[in-house]
Amino acid sequence: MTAPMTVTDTPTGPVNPGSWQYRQLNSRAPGLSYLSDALSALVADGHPVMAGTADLQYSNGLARFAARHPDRFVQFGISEQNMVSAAAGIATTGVMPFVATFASFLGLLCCEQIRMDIAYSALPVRLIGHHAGIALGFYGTSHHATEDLAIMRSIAGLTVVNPADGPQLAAAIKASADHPEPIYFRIGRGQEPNVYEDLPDFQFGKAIEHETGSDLTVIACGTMVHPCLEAVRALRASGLSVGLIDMHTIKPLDRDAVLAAAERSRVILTVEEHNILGGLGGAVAEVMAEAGTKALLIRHGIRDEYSLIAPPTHLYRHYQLDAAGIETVVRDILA
Amino acid sequence: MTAPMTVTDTPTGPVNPGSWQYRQLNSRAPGLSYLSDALSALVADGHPVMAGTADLQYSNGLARFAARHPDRFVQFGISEQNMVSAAAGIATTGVMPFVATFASFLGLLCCEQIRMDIAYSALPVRLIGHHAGIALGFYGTSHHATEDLAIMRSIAGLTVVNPADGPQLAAAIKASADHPEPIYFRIGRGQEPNVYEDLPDFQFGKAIEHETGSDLTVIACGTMVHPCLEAVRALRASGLSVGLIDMHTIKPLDRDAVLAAAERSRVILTVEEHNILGGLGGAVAEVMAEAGTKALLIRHGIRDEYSLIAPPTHLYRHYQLDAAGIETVVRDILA
Amino acid sequence: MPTTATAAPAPDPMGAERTLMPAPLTPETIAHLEERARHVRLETIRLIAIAKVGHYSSTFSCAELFATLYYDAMRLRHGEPRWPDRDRFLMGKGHAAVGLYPLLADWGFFPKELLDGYTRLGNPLGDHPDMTKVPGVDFSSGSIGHALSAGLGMVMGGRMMNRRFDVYVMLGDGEMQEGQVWEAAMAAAHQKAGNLIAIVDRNGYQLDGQVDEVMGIEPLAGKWRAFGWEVHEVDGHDVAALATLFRRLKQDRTREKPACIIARTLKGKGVGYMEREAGWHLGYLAPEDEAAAIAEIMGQPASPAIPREAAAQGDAR
Amino acid sequence: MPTTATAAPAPDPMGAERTLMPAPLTPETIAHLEERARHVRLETIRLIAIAKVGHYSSTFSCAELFATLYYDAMRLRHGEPRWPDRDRFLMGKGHAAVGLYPLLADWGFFPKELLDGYTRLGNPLGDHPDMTKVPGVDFSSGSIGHALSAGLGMVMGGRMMNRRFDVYVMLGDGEMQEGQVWEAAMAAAHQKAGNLIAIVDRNGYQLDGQVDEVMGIEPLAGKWRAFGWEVHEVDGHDVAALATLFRRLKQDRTREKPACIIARTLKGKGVGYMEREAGWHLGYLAPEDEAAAIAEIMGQPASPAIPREAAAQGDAR
Ligand SMILES: Cc1ncc(C[n+]2csc(CCOP(=O)(O)OP(=O)(O)O)c2C)c(N)n1
Ligand SMILES: Cc1ncc(C[n+]2csc(CCOP(=O)(O)OP(=O)(O)O)c2C)c(N)n1
Ligand SMILES: [Mg+2]
Ligand SMILES: [Mg+2]
Repeated sequence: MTAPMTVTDTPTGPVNPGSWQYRQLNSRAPGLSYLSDALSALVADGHPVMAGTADLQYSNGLARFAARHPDRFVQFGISEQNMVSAAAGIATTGVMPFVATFASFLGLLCCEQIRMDIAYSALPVRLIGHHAGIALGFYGTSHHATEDLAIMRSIAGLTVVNPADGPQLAAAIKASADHPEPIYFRIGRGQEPNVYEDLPDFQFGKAIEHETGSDLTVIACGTMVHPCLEAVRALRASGLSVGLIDMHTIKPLDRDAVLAAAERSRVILTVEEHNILGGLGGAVAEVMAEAGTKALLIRHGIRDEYSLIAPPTHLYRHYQLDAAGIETVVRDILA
Repeated sequence: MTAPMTVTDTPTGPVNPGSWQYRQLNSRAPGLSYLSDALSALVADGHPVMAGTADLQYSNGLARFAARHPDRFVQFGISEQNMVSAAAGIATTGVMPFVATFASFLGLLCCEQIRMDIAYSALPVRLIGHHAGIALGFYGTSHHATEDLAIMRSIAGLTVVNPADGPQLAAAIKASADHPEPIYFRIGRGQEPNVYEDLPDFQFGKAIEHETGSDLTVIACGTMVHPCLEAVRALRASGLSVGLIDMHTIKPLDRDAVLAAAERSRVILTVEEHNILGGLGGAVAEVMAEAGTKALLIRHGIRDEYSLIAPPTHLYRHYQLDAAGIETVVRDILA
Repeated sequence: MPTTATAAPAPDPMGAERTLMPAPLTPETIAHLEERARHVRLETIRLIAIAKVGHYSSTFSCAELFATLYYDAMRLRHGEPRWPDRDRFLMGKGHAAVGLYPLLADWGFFPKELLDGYTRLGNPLGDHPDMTKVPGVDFSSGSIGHALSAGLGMVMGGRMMNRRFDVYVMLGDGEMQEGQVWEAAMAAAHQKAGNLIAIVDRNGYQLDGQVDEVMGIEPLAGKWRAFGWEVHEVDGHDVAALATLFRRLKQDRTREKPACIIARTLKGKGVGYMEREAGWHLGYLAPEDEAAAIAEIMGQPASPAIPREAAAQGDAR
Repeated sequence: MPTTATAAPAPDPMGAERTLMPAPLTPETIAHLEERARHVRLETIRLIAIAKVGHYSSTFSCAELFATLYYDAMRLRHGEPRWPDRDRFLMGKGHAAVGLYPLLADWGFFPKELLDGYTRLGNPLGDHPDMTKVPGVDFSSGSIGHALSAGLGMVMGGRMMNRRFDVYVMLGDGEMQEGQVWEAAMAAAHQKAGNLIAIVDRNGYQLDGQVDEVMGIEPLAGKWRAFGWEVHEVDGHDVAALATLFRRLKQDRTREKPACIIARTLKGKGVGYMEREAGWHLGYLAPEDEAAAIAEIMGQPASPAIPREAAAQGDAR
């Protein structure tokens, strides 16, 4: 038996500061702290919170929560479906479980457990799908989640939230303490620049209007809010009347915000790190088509294909999902 | 050990013809034969077909195929995910596998395996999700599938087909021999009245127009085509100009058919045995909102809720998904 | 809350929970449990007659398990389905719920009249148990394979809330083929969930036939042991053996390993041809055949039913 | 097809498949396999330097497995990645693919130049192997737990097509926690998939730490046996032991049971601190540290790297 006898957490190897290993991810992705800190805040407020993950505590930063509240942390190993059904069982005892794993495994691999054991059973479980979209770059399709919004949205009784950044996630988690429905939180990789200051206002189902415009309104969610904000600023600076809505809650969708924007602007452009089918674009399309709005819808995102692999920033550039790309898309539309 | 020593397939018990057991399902649900017979026809034409199921060979009628081609049939037991990934492995060897189970388990429980191993891997697996929608009546939500169209539609590279009846399923299976993409077939419970004669024309992605009308066009799929046909006949007989399209292929959607109907009619009414979010209604909404059609969309189906339980026909009546209910829905819209 | 009379004495009339120090297993208790198992079978037949299709044989194989759990092993409070310290019961094989409902009604968790509307529109009682609709159902099921995970979650939640209750999870033998069961089994052992008790209804059959032929699961005890569980094998129709085992497990508060009971049963137990015909997993008995089955369950010699015209087409569709 | 020179002799220059009657395991073969394992480690370091993040330690633990499979055990044809009778190789632990790519290039399945663009936009080589993009990859992976099912499917398809090949599936020890693995294990035994060979890289660690602490999987051999498999335990860094075992399994054409090899390995094998630090599942080595690691792998005494300014921020993001 050749298994190592002593293994340590303390770096003994590389001394070059450019080198790093997995356990140092938290410091490399500052956005990762918001999840753990928001949960700790709930604990401090006396909420019966429990957190769990499936062998990804450094990727989602829950290692931080686990260190603080070892009695409230459960490690499920690589068995996501067991984790989700167990979270449902946990919730029946009056505990409010938060379980986190990559969005591809949570939203797709556990889709049926989420529907049956959580959404249908109406248990107040909070699901955290992180590294959603194409944030895992060259890890490839297995680690991409460009279907999860469509999938989670099709499930009745589930609230679906896609915060733009860490502060908004923290605010949503805080607000979730009184939210009766189970929630799917879709988040990024913790390296997104912040859009909001600490603990902004958050109301489930109430979109945030950043700018209004008559030429076009961008409706964005999640990681796309920041680049959209940059793009919209540039477009407005060049004289175009372009609005921006942060549609953090995909379900229930803020119909009023959509209809008001469609009343005001000639074009609605949805921007999401997701397939343009069935997700934010799909949800907005349903509202617009049923209301018979005059505005035209254009959906921007992953065009019903599998992403190439590359470092994430390269992919965002390639798919025009960075500020420059989004700006180009808008200019092309308005040209 | 009290396990029975001899167990037989031959009924020895009840003699009353009103009594029946599971193995007699095929004769009670005549629509069940189409699947097996269509696969046998492929075998006869020399196609390297293999069929498999997960402990449901009587529910989907594959028992019939298994009896004829025992060497081409695989029983996976109650392990749907293993079945789907194994089907992908089978397909890599040049075999064309058809695997069948309840739509709730195929489309939801195996969602991630379908995306990764089949759709992304572009392997010519055919997935048969049967008893879709609320066809399993009082078996309840676990056995209902009102999300599968939305889920399967969000997966790139997958063709999604919802045949109206056995003959159309058979025609689609026949056509699938030359179809390069993996396919998700969504079918009913084998008790639907037939809409079509034997082996009608079938083209993936090409909708079938039954009637045209200027007041309203119904776009229906799957089990809903038959009651819609009845309703439309009654509506037309009473002087209303109502059209009907059988949108058997949900993906790729026949955009031209949708746009032509939206050009022609004031209202488009989608009718599906599915959540009105993300499925047929969602797909049609995306086309209409992006094209900026003048027609108004109305979606009919399960309204983002979990169905009550009851015998299926009672549920169809309750949810206005039978001919009378659909007729009422249309009349209310046009009133 | 209406309490329509039944043959059985109402459980715990004082509404007190069961004591942890069990009374000796008297012949009266045994007779009572046997009577309750018969009650499960008879009610199953009665309710399926309403639904016009159902899982007779899956329910018959676990009738003694239901009876022993609900009238001897479990700590419950009459009329208090949500008592936080109650023992929990979950069914991986949710399709046997038709046999559970009469017991829940008996415990005063819901009015007995609800049984009469089994599977009818608006009634909460369906083929599978639904916790959002039926008081006393601790967890919903229908998708085979989730229950052990959910039961483990209850253990973990109970731990955090400082509550001590036992969690019983009844699984089908076909269910052993679902991978999630083994995820949960591994996790339960890892978590030292000593108050989690899995019961495998080893009736030898699943939907498509004999388990060993469909997808062999033996050596079953070996699998559970290799996954870190304590395993007990028992005749699942012997209420005395079952009650003794459940009592023993309940009294052992030092156990760290979760316990798996492999209950050897007959699928269809009580109705001869169901025990012998694989197809009876799902079916319907027309009234004459139903009467004969009832007679057989009541211990009367089974008189072969006389062929008759088909009963009116059922209303199961 | 360009064939840039490597230190290793090109395999099977005649393009012929391996013979089933193995040559004796000579010291030269052993030395060759060891050299190939070193090659895997060195290429892993080289490629991760391009990606700026990667799974060093997961790949180091199975370097000898890769080498023995691809240069001794498997029946392949040079330059013919789609030869229908080839042996198949699947990875449940797809995140070690960085060590596989150099071998596939060596077999002439794709131009070696592709390696230089590892993980760059437009290049087919990513952290996980992708059958739609990379010739020689028999199945895509990345979602842990699917591979054994897919491998079983290949066995079944091969049977129907009357082809006889062996299917090797390399699994992580953390992967044992995924239920689908046990579904596939049960099914493979039931199907008597004697030509299916699972290899568990028992390196003792997964992402969050020690497997035994995260979610214990022992007794692992007991689990596989209880699921109907023949189990072999072996030192996963001993190429002679590995080659002998693989040859023995290949020659045994009467086996009905699928075979599971539990390969005891060190996660990070070859670089001392990676063997000792749990965090190295994922990471990046700046150039100086990289040079020290290479030296250590080449058997040179590891000279402690001198602290330096941070290397330019990588381009992994
Ligand atoms: C995930 C899932 N797959 C398939 C089914 C359909 N199904 C219902 S009962 C059954 C057989 C169950 O056999 P077993 O577990 O042995 O239970 P028994 O009725 O014999 O006690 C199947 C396959 C289901 N309910 N859930
Ligand atoms: C289904 C799934 N869940 C989670 C992950 C993320 N993940 C990647 S590697 C890994 C740990 C793997 O550990 P092990 O199987 O022991 O492989 P090793 O690298 O140690 O060989 C995890 C959890 C994944 N790829 N797939
Ligand atoms: Mg059984
Ligand atoms: Mg490992």
